[in-house]
Amino acid sequence: MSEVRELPLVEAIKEAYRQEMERDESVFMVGQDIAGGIFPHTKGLVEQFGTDRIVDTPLAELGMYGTAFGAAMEGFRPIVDFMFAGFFLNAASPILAQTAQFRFIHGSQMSLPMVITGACGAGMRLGNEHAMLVHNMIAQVPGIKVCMPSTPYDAKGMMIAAIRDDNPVAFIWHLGTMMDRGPVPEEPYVVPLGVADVKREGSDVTLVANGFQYKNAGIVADRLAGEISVEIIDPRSFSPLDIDTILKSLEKTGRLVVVDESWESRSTASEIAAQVVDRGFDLLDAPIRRVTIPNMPLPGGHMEPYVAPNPDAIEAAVRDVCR
Amino acid sequence: MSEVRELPLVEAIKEAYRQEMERDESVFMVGQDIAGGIFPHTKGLVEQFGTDRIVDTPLAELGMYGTAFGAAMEGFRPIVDFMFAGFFLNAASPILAQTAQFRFIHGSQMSLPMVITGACGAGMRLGNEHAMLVHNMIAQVPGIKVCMPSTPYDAKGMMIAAIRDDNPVAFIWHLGTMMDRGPVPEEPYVVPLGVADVKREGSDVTLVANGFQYKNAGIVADRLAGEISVEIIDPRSFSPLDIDTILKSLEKTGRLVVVDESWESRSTASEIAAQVVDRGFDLLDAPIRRVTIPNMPLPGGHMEPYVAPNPDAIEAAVRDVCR
Amino acid sequence: MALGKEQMKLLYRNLVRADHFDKMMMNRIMQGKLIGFYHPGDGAMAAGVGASTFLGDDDILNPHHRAHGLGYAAGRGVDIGRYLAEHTGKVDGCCGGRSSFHWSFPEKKMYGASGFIGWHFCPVVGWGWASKRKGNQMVLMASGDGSYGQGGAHEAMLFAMNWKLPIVFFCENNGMAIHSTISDMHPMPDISSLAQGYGMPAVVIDGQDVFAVAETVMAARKHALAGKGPTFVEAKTLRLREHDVGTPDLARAEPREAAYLEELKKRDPVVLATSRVLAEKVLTQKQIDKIYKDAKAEVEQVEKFADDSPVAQPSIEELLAGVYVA
Amino acid sequence: MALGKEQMKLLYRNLVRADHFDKMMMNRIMQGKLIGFYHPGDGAMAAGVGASTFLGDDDILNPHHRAHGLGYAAGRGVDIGRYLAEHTGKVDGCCGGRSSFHWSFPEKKMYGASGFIGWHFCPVVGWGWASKRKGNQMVLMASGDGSYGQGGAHEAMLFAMNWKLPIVFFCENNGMAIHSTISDMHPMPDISSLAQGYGMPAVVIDGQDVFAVAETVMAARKHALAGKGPTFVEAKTLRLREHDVGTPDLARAEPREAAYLEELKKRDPVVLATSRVLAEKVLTQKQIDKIYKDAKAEVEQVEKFADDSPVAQPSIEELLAGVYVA
Ligand SMILES: Cc1ncc(C[n+]2csc(CCOP(=O)(O)OP(=O)(O)O)c2C)c(N)n1
Ligand SMILES: Cc1ncc(C[n+]2csc(CCOP(=O)(O)OP(=O)(O)O)c2C)c(N)n1
Ligand SMILES: [Mg+2]
Ligand SMILES: [Mg+2]
Repeated sequence: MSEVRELPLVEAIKEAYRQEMERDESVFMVGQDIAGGIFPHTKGLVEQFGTDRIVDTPLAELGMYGTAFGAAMEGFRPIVDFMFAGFFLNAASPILAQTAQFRFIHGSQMSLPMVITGACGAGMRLGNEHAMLVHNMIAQVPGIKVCMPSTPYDAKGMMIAAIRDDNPVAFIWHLGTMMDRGPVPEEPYVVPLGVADVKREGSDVTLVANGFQYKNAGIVADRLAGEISVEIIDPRSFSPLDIDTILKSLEKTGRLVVVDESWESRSTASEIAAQVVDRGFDLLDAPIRRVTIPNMPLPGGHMEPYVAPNPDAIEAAVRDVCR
Repeated sequence: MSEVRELPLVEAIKEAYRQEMERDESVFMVGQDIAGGIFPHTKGLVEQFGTDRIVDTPLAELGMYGTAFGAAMEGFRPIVDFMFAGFFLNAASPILAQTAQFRFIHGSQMSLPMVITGACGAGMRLGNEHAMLVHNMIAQVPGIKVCMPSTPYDAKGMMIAAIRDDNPVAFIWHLGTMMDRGPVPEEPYVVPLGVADVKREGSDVTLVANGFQYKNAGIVADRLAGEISVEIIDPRSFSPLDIDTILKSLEKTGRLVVVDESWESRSTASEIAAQVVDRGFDLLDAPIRRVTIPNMPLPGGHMEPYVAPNPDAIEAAVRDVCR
Repeated sequence: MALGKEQMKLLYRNLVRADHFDKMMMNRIMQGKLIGFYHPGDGAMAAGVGASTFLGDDDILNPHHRAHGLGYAAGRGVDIGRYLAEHTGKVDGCCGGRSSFHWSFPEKKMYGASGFIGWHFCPVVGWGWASKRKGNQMVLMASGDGSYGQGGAHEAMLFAMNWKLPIVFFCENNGMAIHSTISDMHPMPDISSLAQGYGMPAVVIDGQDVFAVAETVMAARKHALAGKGPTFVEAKTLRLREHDVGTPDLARAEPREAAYLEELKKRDPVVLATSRVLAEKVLTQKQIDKIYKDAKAEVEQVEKFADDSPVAQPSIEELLAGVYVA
Repeated sequence: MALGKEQMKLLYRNLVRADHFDKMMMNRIMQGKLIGFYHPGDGAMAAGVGASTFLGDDDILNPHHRAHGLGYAAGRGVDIGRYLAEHTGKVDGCCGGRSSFHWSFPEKKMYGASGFIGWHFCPVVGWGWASKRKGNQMVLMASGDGSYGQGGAHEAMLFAMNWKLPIVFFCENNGMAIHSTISDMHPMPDISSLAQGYGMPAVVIDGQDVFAVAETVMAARKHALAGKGPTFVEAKTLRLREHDVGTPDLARAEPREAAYLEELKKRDPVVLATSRVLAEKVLTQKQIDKIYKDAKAEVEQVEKFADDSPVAQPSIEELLAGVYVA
């Protein structure tokens, strides 16, 4: 095997944009200040693709989203960047009501091939609005696929999958992983959406985590090595959710902890727990613990580190189910 | 005990409006066409309270919601009516981001006493947008209380509780219960938010349901009478969720079915299942079944009756956990 | 842009057809033979017909919600049988019977509908953007006076003017939004005053005059296709009946006055158009009678088609398979 | 409304103070002594000071996000120590250290902030509605040119004009929104052209002239309190530096030109105000020196207060108790 280049996650995303825009004329990006760039993921693209395909809009999320939504009906394949993922709320109505149901309600005649993206995650100490992971808000509503990568490899492959998908796909990425480096093949490749990944094998407990929390899960697995054998599953997609991979792991471990950087209420952690107790009741040897943001807006200041999921909280939950 | 008047649920809500507006000058209503009235719940109020307190707005949900949101900071107690609850999505950003976090993020100095309301529910055969129960979208986000009544008695008492609450409260009501009649005391009274109600005692299985689905639960309990003894719990509030009452019931029954007229994904049904498997693992004798709308936009036409939760689906789930 | 005789004939025919379709829907909803609701277009069918009849095949057409877009459907040559079958939940409905009123004919570039009034101000930006990129098509964006309350209307007009998108904002101003009167809801006499904020050209016309509407929209279309950007066309029209059939007809909380409604009836667009085609000898009375006969026959055929079509009740599995593209 | 000498002195003092506060924040963010980000107001502090200094105590004041509202905070007499303590996550912060930049002083009727630009167009309607009901107060709604892209701006202006609400829409037009230039984002030379759509009176003024700003806003306030409705005040200003400290200073994708920025510097509002107060003998150089000395001392005291305050790290339980009113 030839040696594989390492790239930061944010550059892996950019490479996906670049290669897909080279491959397919109908792909374009729309957002605010993406030509200049806010995060590095769009920097420099305008030089190659021009302002016809790297489209900056006024400060108006409905119009910005609409550029993508309408163009997708006309045969384009837009990527719409909300800068901070939470800003999607300014276009929540066309996203959660119109986009999600558009195909289905109109008799499944049309498709809306588009990617909805934005950065998020605790770490900037600015509080809820900038940190919000919006995956659960979108995954609640059927009709839009939702995913978040944990590694640069997955970031590139999932973004390419998202761009090529004929469905609307919300692809969020965590600022706490932005500069994480990892091997990324140069040629285009696809990491299929809706497929979880067993990122670390183990036999005592199944630990589900992704994005920045995937790193925290790894820290905990290291800490517990020799004592408790932790299997780490990265769901990668939230919708569709690959519950089979989790159930399979539970056949071995019988114990489950789910980390979700979101409020506990109606989270992916809750959804996984509900599906497992429905379909895998007999596999369970212990309660399922969820490690999430408690039901409060994430505060900024010096409170982020202990309010958001963190290694100590994850470790406590793992120990708890393994008692 | 003196005989108690019967009222349709929608009139019970109106009586709550009327009595609270008589009691407290700071209470007012804002919405679209509420002076003329879309559903009967506001009809006639403008004659008594005038256009200063029954405020019709242009067709613009941000401005309409803003009338309430801003007035609440200035010492008023607004009730903002979205007509169909799903239209709240046009103001999702100020509701889910700003309203929900306003108190907390600003140091818990202020309160936002306001009621967010709207009608919803399958039955009109118009599809997703008009039928959507939005309780799970709002209850996902901490900072807003969320509830829905199942009976006229609860409707009046919970609306009065919502108006008097110093927090933002989303009070949705199901069109399929609009004309349901039941006893409603004339004097003002409060049904506390966040408290579930054991509406029917039973010993074999705990069936959680509310709104229109509470009626379906009753149909199923009747059907199964003599065979399976069904305990029906009406959660009444979705946030805060009274899980203790459900756990207590499970001590007796060991079996749980949750009906939720919403998509399965990240629903109240999922959240209850997750909390129960976390806190009541040892109480469970069987998997927890969720009866919801499958993960698709609710279609209109002739498909509503079998796609939305219905007695047959509920009965099947109950039988299934009681096998 | 003066209309030729053949154009006037076509407009007249489409107006009569649209009027018949609207009456068919009113009858059916009252007979319980329609799903959900119907928002009658009675007395106000000229605007949609005039705006849509001469669009190009590649133009994108977003119909107004009133009369569930029937004026536009008639002008566009949509299959009204499949339209009605959709409104009755039948397998031959244009959306397989699952949409109720959310009808759509993507092959006609009428992409769909929504129960959220003003929703279209979002995709219209992309429709306009794509049309500009393609170069030979434009967008006719129809909606009511009420819809211009929505914030999205501002964003759409801003983007359209900023990027000089080929869009005609076509507003059917009937002075009402459910029970609200426009004078209570908008501070200026014309909705199109909003266009001034963006320097967008605006025209106010009589929406009861199907010929005037067609002429104005075609001029605005030419302007758009020439790369000169959007135009706001405000067609003043009226609402003869209640907002949706069976609900009270109020202005705020009071019933609208019968005398006032009688006044409105004098502006019936079919009557106006008939006098004109007769006066200008575009059509003879005999030809007009034939047009009426044909329209009646078309309604009968449409109803038979829809009524004969089986009720659509696909399985949950079939439905689930329609949520995502596989 | 001509300003008296005492009013000019106060404006001048507040301008110097605000300018010192802004520089303090820039220094601190560069030294890593501030949480998160800081959007410098350098060269553009006059607008906020001018707009806020003479408001009534009951007026509601929504500050612009730039300079994190410091011009408005200075004009309003907000405790800058608690402001800074909030920006550094300390227990004496005005929000208990949990808000970062979302500062709020409800007792000063500055209700709060949001990271969603344009969010305030929603509550402003209610602030205006409540102010009208109460009768003796108005709303100063400050924000940037960029924020007027938001659909909510339309709804707010529509409601305000429709209901004749006592609101001043105060727009600090610095011609930029992050890397976007206003000429790319707005089709008209002035943002306030939008007001025409509603028939709302609009004024364009030099936002570098603290005295002109104060005069104009006070006139608009009087208009509002007289029940005559909203006014749009557009204060033309500038941005000397990058959008937020430490990020590149671009126009679209290109660095802004140094020569252009040098030109902008000539319009420094403190320099302009100083010449005027000296020329009109409102203040002597000695008095000005004293004002500078006081401002410097205030900054030192503010920093000491914030730095001495302990880091805020309440328990999860304490935090949870703050989500809802019990
Ligand atoms: C977002 C949203 N808000 C409110 C409604 C309720 N509603 C349906 S039609 C209508 C009035 C529309 O008025 P206009 O746009 O003038 O069209 P008209 O009915 O007068 O033809 C309203 C308020 C809705 N369907 N969607
Ligand atoms: C809803 C939303 N969209 C985008 C942003 C990112 N953003 C932060 S400041 C800003 C520019 C604001 O421009 P303007 O209102 O003119 O104020 P200025 O910064 O020029 O003073 C943008 C786009 C945001 N914070 N919120
Ligand atoms: Mg209308
Ligand atoms: Mg600006």
